[in-house]
Amino acid sequence: MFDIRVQGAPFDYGHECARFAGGRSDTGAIVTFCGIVRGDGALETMEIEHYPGMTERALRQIAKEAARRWALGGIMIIHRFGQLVPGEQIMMVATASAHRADAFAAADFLMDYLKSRAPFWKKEMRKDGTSWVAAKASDEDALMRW
Amino acid sequence: MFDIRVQGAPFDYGHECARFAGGRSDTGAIVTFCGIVRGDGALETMEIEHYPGMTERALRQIAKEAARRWALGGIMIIHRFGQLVPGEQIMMVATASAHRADAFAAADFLMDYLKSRAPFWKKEMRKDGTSWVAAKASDEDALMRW
Amino acid sequence: MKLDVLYFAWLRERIGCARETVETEATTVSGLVEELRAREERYTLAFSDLASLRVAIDQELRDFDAPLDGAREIAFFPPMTGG
Amino acid sequence: MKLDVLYFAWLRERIGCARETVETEATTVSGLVEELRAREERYTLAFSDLASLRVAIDQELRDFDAPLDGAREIAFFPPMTGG
Repeated sequence: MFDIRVQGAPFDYGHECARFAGGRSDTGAIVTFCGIVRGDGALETMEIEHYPGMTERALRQIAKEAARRWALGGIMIIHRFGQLVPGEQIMMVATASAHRADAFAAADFLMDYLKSRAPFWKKEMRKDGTSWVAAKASDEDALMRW
Repeated sequence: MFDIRVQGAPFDYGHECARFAGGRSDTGAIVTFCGIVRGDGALETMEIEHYPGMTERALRQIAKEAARRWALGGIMIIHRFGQLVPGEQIMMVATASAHRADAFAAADFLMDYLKSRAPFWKKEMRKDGTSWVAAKASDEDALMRW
Repeated sequence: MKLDVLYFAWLRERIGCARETVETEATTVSGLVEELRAREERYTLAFSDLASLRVAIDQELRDFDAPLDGAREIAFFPPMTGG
Repeated sequence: MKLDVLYFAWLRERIGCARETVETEATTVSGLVEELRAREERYTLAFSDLASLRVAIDQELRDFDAPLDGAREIAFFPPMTGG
């Protein structure tokens, strides 16, 4: 039911989408999300720190909560840590459900919670220096939707 | 900006996801949806009829409306017609945006409009006979969210 | 006025054809439907409940009271079930 | 009581270590923070604004007034920025 991976290595988004959607004739709706390091010319590297142990635990709790709220046939979460450059895929989630509304809501929920409740921190190495990415109030507010 | 395809042939969901997400360092958020023919034991074939000409036009209008409402870096819609069997992929949409909320909302919007405003009709060949799938009131109601 | 009239899904099956050319005096879609209903029983039956049908004029969804002026292609069909 | 105390992100950088063992008399997270603040200026500075920090006890997010009893691993870090 849950496929949760926290890894330094790149993953193949297309391959994971195909694998997740493959062989499902019970759940007609698949939603996937992929997060990519956004470049702006000045960003050289993004470093993602995490809390080994707690990360997996937090992601599993978030997935369990999604599965409690919606009728899902599967949940996948992959999140990388370490050094990434613009254009690289940071993470993805995927949900499968018999109904599209459930698949959409669950993927959106997973992203909102993962963003503010899973122990990852981003540091940007920019041409003009390095800085930790600040959490946005809007990300915290997004949790109140659920 | 728009990649819209109406085709009888199967498509490769994983490959399309990879292609759509590839080479984007401007838009950090990708959302994809894939619809699969749901089997229930009694369904043998699903036949999808469409209105050539109007279908492409309707999908383009829906995509344009999504691009007007949200800041998107790309929209993809693929929809098949003809005979499909349970487990086969019917259609997919994909959206790219700098922000996840826009990518999610746009994909959700595309699906709602495509469902009730693009000229496709599904017919089910079941063990006990054939019947046209009836439109659901909930699908029409879903449009009022937007 | 000559129009191409198209039928889809169960409407196509009930009427027994996918496309026909219709010579009409009607000025609105409703007027055209009245003329079709008057033709033969299969049309009367097929168009018995307009609430369960949709219409497109030149490939754009319209209401049944829409005018026909300048129209070339009218399509009738049940509510869509794509996705 | 002996605790493993972990620091992440800018908190780790300000304090200058990722993990240390702390001998404490504190009964709550706040009490532990008070003891740490009293140690050295780098702790005082790092813990100057608790509103900008989060705490986990044994890998579960908790409040700063949570009791420490039975805890083995306390982690302090800024708000998360995953995804």
